[in-house]
Amino acid sequence: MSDILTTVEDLAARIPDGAKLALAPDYSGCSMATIRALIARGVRGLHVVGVPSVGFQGDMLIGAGCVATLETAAVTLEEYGPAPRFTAAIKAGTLHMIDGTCPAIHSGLQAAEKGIPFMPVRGIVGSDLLKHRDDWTTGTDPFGEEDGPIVMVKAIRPDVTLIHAPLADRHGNVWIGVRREMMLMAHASRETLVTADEIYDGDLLADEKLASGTIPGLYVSAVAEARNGAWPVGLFGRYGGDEAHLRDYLERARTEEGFASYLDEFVHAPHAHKAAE
Amino acid sequence: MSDILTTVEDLAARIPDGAKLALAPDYSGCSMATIRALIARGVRGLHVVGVPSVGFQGDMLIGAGCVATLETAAVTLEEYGPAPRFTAAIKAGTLHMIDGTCPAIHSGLQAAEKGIPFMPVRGIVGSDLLKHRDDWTTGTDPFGEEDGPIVMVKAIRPDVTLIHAPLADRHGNVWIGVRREMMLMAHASRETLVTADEIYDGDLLADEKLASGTIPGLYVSAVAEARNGAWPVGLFGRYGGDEAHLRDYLERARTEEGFASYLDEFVHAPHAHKAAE
Amino acid sequence: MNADFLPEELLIATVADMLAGLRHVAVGAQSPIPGTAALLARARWGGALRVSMLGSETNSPFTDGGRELFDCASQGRIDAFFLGGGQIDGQANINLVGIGDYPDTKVRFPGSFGSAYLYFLVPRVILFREEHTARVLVPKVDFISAPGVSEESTYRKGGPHALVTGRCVFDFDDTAKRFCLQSVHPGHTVDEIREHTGFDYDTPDHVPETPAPDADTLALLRGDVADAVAERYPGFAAKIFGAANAA
Amino acid sequence: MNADFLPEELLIATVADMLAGLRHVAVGAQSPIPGTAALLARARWGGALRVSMLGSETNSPFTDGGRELFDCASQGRIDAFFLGGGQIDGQANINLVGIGDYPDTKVRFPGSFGSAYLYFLVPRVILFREEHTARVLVPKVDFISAPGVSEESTYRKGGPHALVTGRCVFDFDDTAKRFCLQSVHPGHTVDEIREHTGFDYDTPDHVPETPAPDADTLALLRGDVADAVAERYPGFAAKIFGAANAA
Repeated sequence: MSDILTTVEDLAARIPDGAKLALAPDYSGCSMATIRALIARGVRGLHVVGVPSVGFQGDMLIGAGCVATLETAAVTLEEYGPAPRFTAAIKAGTLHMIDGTCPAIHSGLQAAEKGIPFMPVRGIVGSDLLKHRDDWTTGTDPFGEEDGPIVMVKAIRPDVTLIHAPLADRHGNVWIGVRREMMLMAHASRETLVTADEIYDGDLLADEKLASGTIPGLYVSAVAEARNGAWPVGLFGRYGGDEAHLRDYLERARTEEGFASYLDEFVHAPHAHKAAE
Repeated sequence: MSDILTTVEDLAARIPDGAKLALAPDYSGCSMATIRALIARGVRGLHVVGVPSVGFQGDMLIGAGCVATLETAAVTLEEYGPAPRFTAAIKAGTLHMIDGTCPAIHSGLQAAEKGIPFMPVRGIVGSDLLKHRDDWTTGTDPFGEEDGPIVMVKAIRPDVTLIHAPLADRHGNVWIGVRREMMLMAHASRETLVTADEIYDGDLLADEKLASGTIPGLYVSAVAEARNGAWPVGLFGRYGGDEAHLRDYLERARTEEGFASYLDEFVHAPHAHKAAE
Repeated sequence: MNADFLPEELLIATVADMLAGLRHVAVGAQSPIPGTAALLARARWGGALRVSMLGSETNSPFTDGGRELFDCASQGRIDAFFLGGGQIDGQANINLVGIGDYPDTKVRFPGSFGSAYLYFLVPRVILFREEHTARVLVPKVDFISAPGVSEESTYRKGGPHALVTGRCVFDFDDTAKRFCLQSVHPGHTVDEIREHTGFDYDTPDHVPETPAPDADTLALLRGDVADAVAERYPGFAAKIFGAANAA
Repeated sequence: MNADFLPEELLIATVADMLAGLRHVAVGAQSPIPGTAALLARARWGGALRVSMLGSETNSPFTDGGRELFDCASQGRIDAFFLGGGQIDGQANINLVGIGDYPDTKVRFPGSFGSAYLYFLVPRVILFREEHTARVLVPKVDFISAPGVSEESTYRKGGPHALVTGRCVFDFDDTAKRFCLQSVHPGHTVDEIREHTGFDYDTPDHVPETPAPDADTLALLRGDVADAVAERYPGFAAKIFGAANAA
């Protein structure tokens, strides 16, 4: 099964225009290497699902005009402040927003994981979020133990999950440790594409300690080695974000021209997206 | 938090008569040491939930008259054949059976884990199981994408989960590796009681490899060291079942007298339940 | 009975044939013949078939606990699974609960396990029961753990593909919603099948003999596959392949 | 302003007081003052309080991915949580989405995160927003990310406990469904609060000053707690405790 190993460019080629693409937050596993390759190949019309929020990946894809719809509980760059290209796109009215809340996104993915059409979720009743979602509704407890309404969310089944992980092996197994939102994403999605800092020489499922934090290859379509592939974002337990680079990004991304210069330098220039290696 | 460490007898004392008690199958983590202590203390009226099936733990508790209700997808001793005291209790009509199916038990526990009153489950429609469950019903997809009925199961919230694990630490963290049905049980239950082959000298959550297979102490009420505590059943990744002992059990448990002699020898005799150490 | 192979080897090879071209087959606990068949199929197709054996520490790919098999099936990622039954009837209903008027069963079986779910979600469910008697193959099961067929409106992505017994292979006809005798194992007869089957089924004019495993298949089975089986079912592997290899 | 402590230290000590007697408090990402308050509360009560800081690798007890915090809250295992808001109104509704007519917001905030859920499930939700202006504390939020109060029939186990700002502490009165001014921070006045608050609230005849942290609290805060905070919020820890310890 060693044909599961491929290149970052191939991963980007496997994400079609218009795909429903699940992405993890900056504190989880972000395949920034593939995000750059996706922008380089000019992907269009993505429906990005932030699980449950999205950070630099989302801001860059939005800025590069790759995103038609954004479904998320938040766009957050954490301590770096507001996301500039997201904010600009909202102001320009070029982005279709599907505003959600974290547990509803997890539950929608869990519904897809279980192959059921919907799942009940606590809370939300009385939130204006509910008014704008035709994929959320309210019902009642069929066992009659509660009188009040309960929100039910439709299953969220992404076409593709794209993540970065510390380790993956030649069987397609991917070690994600306690960052199990990526496990849920892989289960819920039709395909999962992965970059990994390191190709593990062996079978991650054969090591009892590693196995418990591993997404089985069963769910994984392709893996590419990308050393430091989350750069300039950090990777849990491995490395922090590149603060100087991210501040430079934020400064440039305040304007469309500045953002274009960032893309020219770090995405479109030959081999630019490998700059971190 | 070192007061989380206690004795097997104390664990047994913490399981009140009439408790809804979640137990794992023989291939997962069975605290046989505590089962013996429970029988020794004469617990009565338990509602045992097999997650999703139950083996020797169930047969022994039933034989000793501890169980009023058994909710499970199966009673299985795997290669050892039919469960003798379970079969006898069914014939005698002394056991209230709630027959289920594995995924419905998992989904009922996941509903409790999420604090929601019910969860939809695929399949089951047309099974006679459905006729006998007032905690299962059928409904329809609220989003109207499917015409047919879908089964909805009520949340299963055990009072106590009782498990055995290879490792636990003084913070109450419990390493269960890939046997995550025990994680679900702990999340869904009000209390979780644990025996462990070994007390880990440190913090299981502080080791990134171990953390991903660890139930956080947040969910765990008490831990007792019980070396070989799954005996005579096996423990995943550690040791197999004691085949000679289990065959002896099966032979004796064919009759009530034989079963009583087994209990006399391995449960009621002074320090009998520590025989394996 | 052909002396060149054991009856179990015929069953293994027969079931393995039913797994041709699939991507992923899962095998439940305590299923040595289906499990061996899956490993044989994998060996035959150069590892392209993924085999998930429940309870096996080296062939289980699952890391999300007991629920994962079921979730995985519902995601459409499992192509074939095996079910048995204390009773099986002519509409492919299976009974894993007991004989008699539930809950007052005269004979109690272990329980339904995941049958009431997997039967709906795995496209190719192979019913496997070595004992072929009128006691097992009944006109109507006393308790439907899992129904063989469903109404049109029911969400159902899978169901019975075939029924393999110690005497024959039945095909399940989705349209007629009944079994059809497909082949009779060497040493058995069409009349004998009729005599020992409690349910009604179709019999074509010509019923072939179940094909014997060829030499390559037997070599594969008794070599690499036997070694792999020994990890999960040491007793079974010793009994079958010890005998076969000694023969 | 009392020169013996920083305004942030007052806020930290004030919030820590609200966590007395609890078993488990969770703190969201980017919440340095609430996070420090939780660590102070834990230090003060000898570790009996469990503190779960999201995004912290040493204080997060979660091993089941992003959903676990929410599941855990719904299980009743989290006693207190903190929420903020781009806008907060007099019924304790919070807006984390934007200003203007959604979806055409003039000012866009990051989004609702888990507020629409946790506000219903955590018994003691402390609203925290340092900026105390009529721009933030409005008569009616433009978008309700999460409502402060619900109808009787709604399943709701939690809700607003208090609102802590840079100028004062408001208590939330569950019966009246409105805020009541509880204390005014040293250096601020009741009239000033009125001037900078866009919503209507109750004011008792006597409004005390928010109690200053005592010497033991400050010592604990600037010692062990500062070290623990530095792991999660190095910049914040350096700014506050560097300054406080140098003072």
